[in-house]
Amino acid sequence: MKKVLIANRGEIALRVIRACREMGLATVAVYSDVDRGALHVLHADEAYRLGPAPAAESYLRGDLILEIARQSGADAVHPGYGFLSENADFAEACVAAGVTFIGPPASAMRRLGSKTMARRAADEAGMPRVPGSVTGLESVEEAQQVAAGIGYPVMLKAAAGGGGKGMRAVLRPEDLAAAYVAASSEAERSFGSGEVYLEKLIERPRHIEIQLMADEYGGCVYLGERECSVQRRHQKVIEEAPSAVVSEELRRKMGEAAVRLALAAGYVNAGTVEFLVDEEQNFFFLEMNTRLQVEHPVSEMVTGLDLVQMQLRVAMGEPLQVQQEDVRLRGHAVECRIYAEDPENNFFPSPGKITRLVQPGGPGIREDCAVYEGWVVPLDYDPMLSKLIAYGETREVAIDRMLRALEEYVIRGIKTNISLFQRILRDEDFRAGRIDTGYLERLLAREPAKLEGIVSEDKVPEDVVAVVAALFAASAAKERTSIASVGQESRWAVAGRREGLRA
Amino acid sequence: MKKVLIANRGEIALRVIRACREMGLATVAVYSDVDRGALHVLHADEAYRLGPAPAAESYLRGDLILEIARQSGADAVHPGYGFLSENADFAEACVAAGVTFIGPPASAMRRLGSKTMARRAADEAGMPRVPGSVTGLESVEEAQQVAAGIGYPVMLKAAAGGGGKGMRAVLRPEDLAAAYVAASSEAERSFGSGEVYLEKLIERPRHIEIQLMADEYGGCVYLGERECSVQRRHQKVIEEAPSAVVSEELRRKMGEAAVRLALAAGYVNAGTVEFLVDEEQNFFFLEMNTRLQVEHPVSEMVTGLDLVQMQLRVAMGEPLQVQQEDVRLRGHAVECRIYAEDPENNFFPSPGKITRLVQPGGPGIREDCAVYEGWVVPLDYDPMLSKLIAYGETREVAIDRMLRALEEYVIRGIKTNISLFQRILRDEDFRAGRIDTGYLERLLAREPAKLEGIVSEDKVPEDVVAVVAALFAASAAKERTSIASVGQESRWAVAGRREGLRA
Amino acid sequence: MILWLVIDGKSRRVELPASFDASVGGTVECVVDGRVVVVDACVLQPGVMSLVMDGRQYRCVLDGDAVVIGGARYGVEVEDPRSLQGRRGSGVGAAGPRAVKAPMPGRVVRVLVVIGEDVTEQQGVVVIEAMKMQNELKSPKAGRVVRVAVVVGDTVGSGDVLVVVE
Amino acid sequence: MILWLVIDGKSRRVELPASFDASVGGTVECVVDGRVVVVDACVLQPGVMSLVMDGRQYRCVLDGDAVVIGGARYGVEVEDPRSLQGRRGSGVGAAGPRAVKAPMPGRVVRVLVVIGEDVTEQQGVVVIEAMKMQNELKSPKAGRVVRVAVVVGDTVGSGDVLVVVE
Repeated sequence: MKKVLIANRGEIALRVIRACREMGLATVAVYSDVDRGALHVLHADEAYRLGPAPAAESYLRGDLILEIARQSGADAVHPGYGFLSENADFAEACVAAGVTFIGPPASAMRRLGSKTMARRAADEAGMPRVPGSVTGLESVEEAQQVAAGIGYPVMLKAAAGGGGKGMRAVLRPEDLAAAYVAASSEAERSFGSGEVYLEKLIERPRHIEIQLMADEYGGCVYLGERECSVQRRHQKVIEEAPSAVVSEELRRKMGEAAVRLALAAGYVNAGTVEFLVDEEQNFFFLEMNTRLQVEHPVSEMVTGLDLVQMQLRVAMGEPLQVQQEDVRLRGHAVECRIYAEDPENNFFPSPGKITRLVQPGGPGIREDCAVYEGWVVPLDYDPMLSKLIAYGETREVAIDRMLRALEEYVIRGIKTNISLFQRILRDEDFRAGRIDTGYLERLLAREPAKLEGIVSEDKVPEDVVAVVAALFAASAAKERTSIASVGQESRWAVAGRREGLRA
Repeated sequence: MKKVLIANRGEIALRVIRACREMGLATVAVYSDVDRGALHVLHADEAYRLGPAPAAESYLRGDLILEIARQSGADAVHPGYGFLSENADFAEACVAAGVTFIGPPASAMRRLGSKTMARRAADEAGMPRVPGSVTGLESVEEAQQVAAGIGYPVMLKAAAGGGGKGMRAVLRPEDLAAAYVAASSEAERSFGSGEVYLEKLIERPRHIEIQLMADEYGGCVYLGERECSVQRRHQKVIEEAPSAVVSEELRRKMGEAAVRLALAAGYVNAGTVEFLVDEEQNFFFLEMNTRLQVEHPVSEMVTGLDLVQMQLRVAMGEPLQVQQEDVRLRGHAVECRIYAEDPENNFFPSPGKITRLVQPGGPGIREDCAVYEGWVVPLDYDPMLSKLIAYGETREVAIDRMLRALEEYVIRGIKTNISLFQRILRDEDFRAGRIDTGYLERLLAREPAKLEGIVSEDKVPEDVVAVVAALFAASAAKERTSIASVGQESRWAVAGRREGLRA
Repeated sequence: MILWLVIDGKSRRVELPASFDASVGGTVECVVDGRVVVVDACVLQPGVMSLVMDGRQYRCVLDGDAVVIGGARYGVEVEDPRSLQGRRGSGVGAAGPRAVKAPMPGRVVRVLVVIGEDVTEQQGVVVIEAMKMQNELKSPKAGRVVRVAVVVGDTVGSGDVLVVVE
Repeated sequence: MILWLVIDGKSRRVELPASFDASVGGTVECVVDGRVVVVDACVLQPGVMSLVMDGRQYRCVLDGDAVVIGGARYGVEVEDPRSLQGRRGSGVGAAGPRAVKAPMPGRVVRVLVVIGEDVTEQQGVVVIEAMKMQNELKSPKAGRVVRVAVVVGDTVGSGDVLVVVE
């Protein structure tokens, strides 16, 4: 392997490019029209245009990507996460084109990609899973039968699903028929397959997942767990490693079960087995993600390993250099997904130009960021700007360090969810580890949200606020040449200048 | 302890402020006139002016600092490194003023601060040291006697010394008399004391030091070693942990010897015992630094501990929460001291305005930085802009990661020594760990220095360079409004505009 | 220079010395609602300032129509007396025409109504998408669509008018 | 626009289309020493550019009188034919007056000579200090000091004349 094409964008593309550079591998970036000035392009050795902004015309064009790999002489493709990363056909097409796909073989991806197939694989591997069906439901009647067997409440889920689509919680038998039709048609619309299955609804579950790494020779290690229970609309918001509630014993049990599943499916490279854990610390197989995940850095911080470098070495055909007993967890890491969205206005997306960017730093802080001052965040892709990761000796140190870093962070020109993190990280329940997948929605539903998390201990005197506002307004008025560069402040500037005439 | 005054500036002041913030302690910054806009001021809860730029009128004014502590209600002072950090009188004055000095007691500082006294303390603690005198030499005759006893070559050193001043290597007996006079008078000029002693010259020694942390209750742990053999003019340039040559056994021996010395001297808080290690892995006590050191982050990376938070807790009277057996080293860390100096022009200092700053990030990178785009680096203090630290599973990974980060780093407007690090980190001897305190001077003496380290593998085609230069020049010419902001480029802009008239 | 500001709903009057260059900073005596306040302001970058008052240090960042001080955000309006008049008169009742505006920047993925169509209150009229989030915008009232300002594929900014219902 | 450049000692002629705005970037056909070269330039920030040529991507940063491309630094001069004349004539022999200039910015800590004093070659004349580094500057020739341009405590910039020896 000499040259790697990174079939992705944003922070993960830059993450992979950095790993390649550190290992002496040449890199090829691809970009859509709105990403010509993106950081992943700036850091690559070569760069090629894919097409217009929409992903379907650019980052999802496997055919174009393989053509660019051929043209540039890239002998491997890293898919990152999202886009083509879980597309078995693309993985197959890579192999057919003589290009290494840095990820699992297409066969393992297919076997574990469908949720119903994965549930059967979990049964074969002797892994506990949520009770329910392991094949698609043929009819409402079958659904009623299965539900009666396991008992209400139950959850309907799309077999091909993800991101919360095609999912319905059903609390009473009389609601099942309508929910079945709704979930199935939503699944059909979203994934092109109406197949749904049914499982018992776990109450107040924690989302805990095991990171795996497997080589081509049957070597497979688990690299501890991550807890991702802080979710909004089934999307992870904060991740941490280790979990506040997983004992050494539980970790070993979950880890060994995950390894069994991977080995049974012929899995190779990085993968994650997701579990639900109930209040009695029972764990249930949820699904397997057959790719690198967004939240992999927290595992890197506590294991001291570099998962992307490991992925590259496995894809080169090297055996794992780490045995299970070499994996030693140390300290605690927390990750915040910094998004361009407005937590004070329905979490509406906030694409646009970043007019000021001051990033945090110092001890225990890592940032995987793909934006810069002057960058225009496109409206065509997911709103992630950056991943901020804090490490500390204990969970408390990591949380307080993250709060310190968030306070240092300045992103201007667009809205971000930084204040949401400040709220969560200061919340007593979060700090005590009392979280489950419904935690964040409950927190957000709580009343006077605004001040609770955002204001620091000391209130700023009103006069200070007034003087600061006046100085900024006066500055905008005087610095006529800088109006263009401060963008949004122009309204102030205009008003300030008018005042200036009277002063 | 509620409020900490940080009696320092630059990255270490910011480092301490961050630790205080993470622990919920209020912070008081002090600043000289040229530092009003410095980052350590921006991140503090309170800030007070000390005086004009020269250190003697600002950061060395212990009286003013204690007055500010009183006025602001600060109940502790962190001295950082340099300035007042090793001033026993200041430590004593703090105690007298009822303010906690975050560092060792004045008595321990005095006992270990003079090199001759420290050498006697080392003898008492049964610690190997370089053969030679343990008291100041009274005369040339005494020097000749001692030198004859231990054998040439020998080294003359100032008892109160530091930074290479008052030091002379003497290879032959006939040179001793002149060297004695020179060293003694240089020591008198630099430190106000002409006391010199003499020790055997260790050939090709490595500089390896042990980090200690001691509490008030006789608890003392060693936190592994750091190797700082890459030096220029007796100043450390690159530090790393662990050393490439220290075995588990040697680490234990050096660590235990260092702990004995600290306990014997009644030492409390963070300290470092410096050793020379010869080619046969014999180690010799060199001196003890009774403060936090510049290079402490590499120890933090490999131990997972936060030394400043530990310092604060010890100063609060808490016992150490870490026992020796809890200290587990993992991975490798390298630190580069990014200086405002020009490696291509005699390492002349390069103060001035930073017109563009692009900092590296991503996995394994930590930066302790106290500058920003627009900051004017003052000419009054040491030239350190930032400490860049890279962590990796192995020494090789850490080095390659540092190279990647240095490539990402852009500092414009002033000169920096980034290219020097690229040269060292690509040098075969450094990569193989074949370093000693003379290594860097030998590397710098080697011929066509310029290209060896700086150019990446692929040569940039000449046409690309020409086009890039033309585009920047044309851009400067067209963007008349931005001329002011690009500063140094004005010459280009003027020339470009003239050309523009003809085009 | 005299500035009239509205900060989190409260009106303030701040007077700065005419000779003071706020883009550079320095020690300055201001008059806030008649009280004299002495501060030391230091501008680090445009829009980033360190303010010291009575020893307390505040890190201040300008963010659009707000200032962020020590992590807390304060909405600020610079009042222009001449514009107040207009603002007061701009309230419209349910009776007049009502516009459906984009609540976020985005791309129009569906237009669900045509000109002349009758719509009910809360009926979806346009779907816009940004960053993989779709948003169905609804009519604020029952009435007739008198204007459709966008077509599928258009990029719209926050606040742009999409449809007008009368 | 035609630019004459000297890059690491070698003269180059680059022609850019008059309509091309280099501060914005885009795909552009340039003529370099008579050869047509097509590049795609993207300006990220003033002085920071991504250039793609034949698929190769170059991260380019303007740094004073140099450009840094992929870690390598290239000294660049923009030639102005009118100024060349002057430059050729500016060489001075050991016979004329010679200036001692500051090799770095700093503060004058000692002035070791007075006007009218005779000095030898390599005799120290001024000591300047910056960032804790002291530098004794020496006379380039034997002669008489005809000018002392600084006093102790002065701040000087790199290249400033300190003393002139004739």
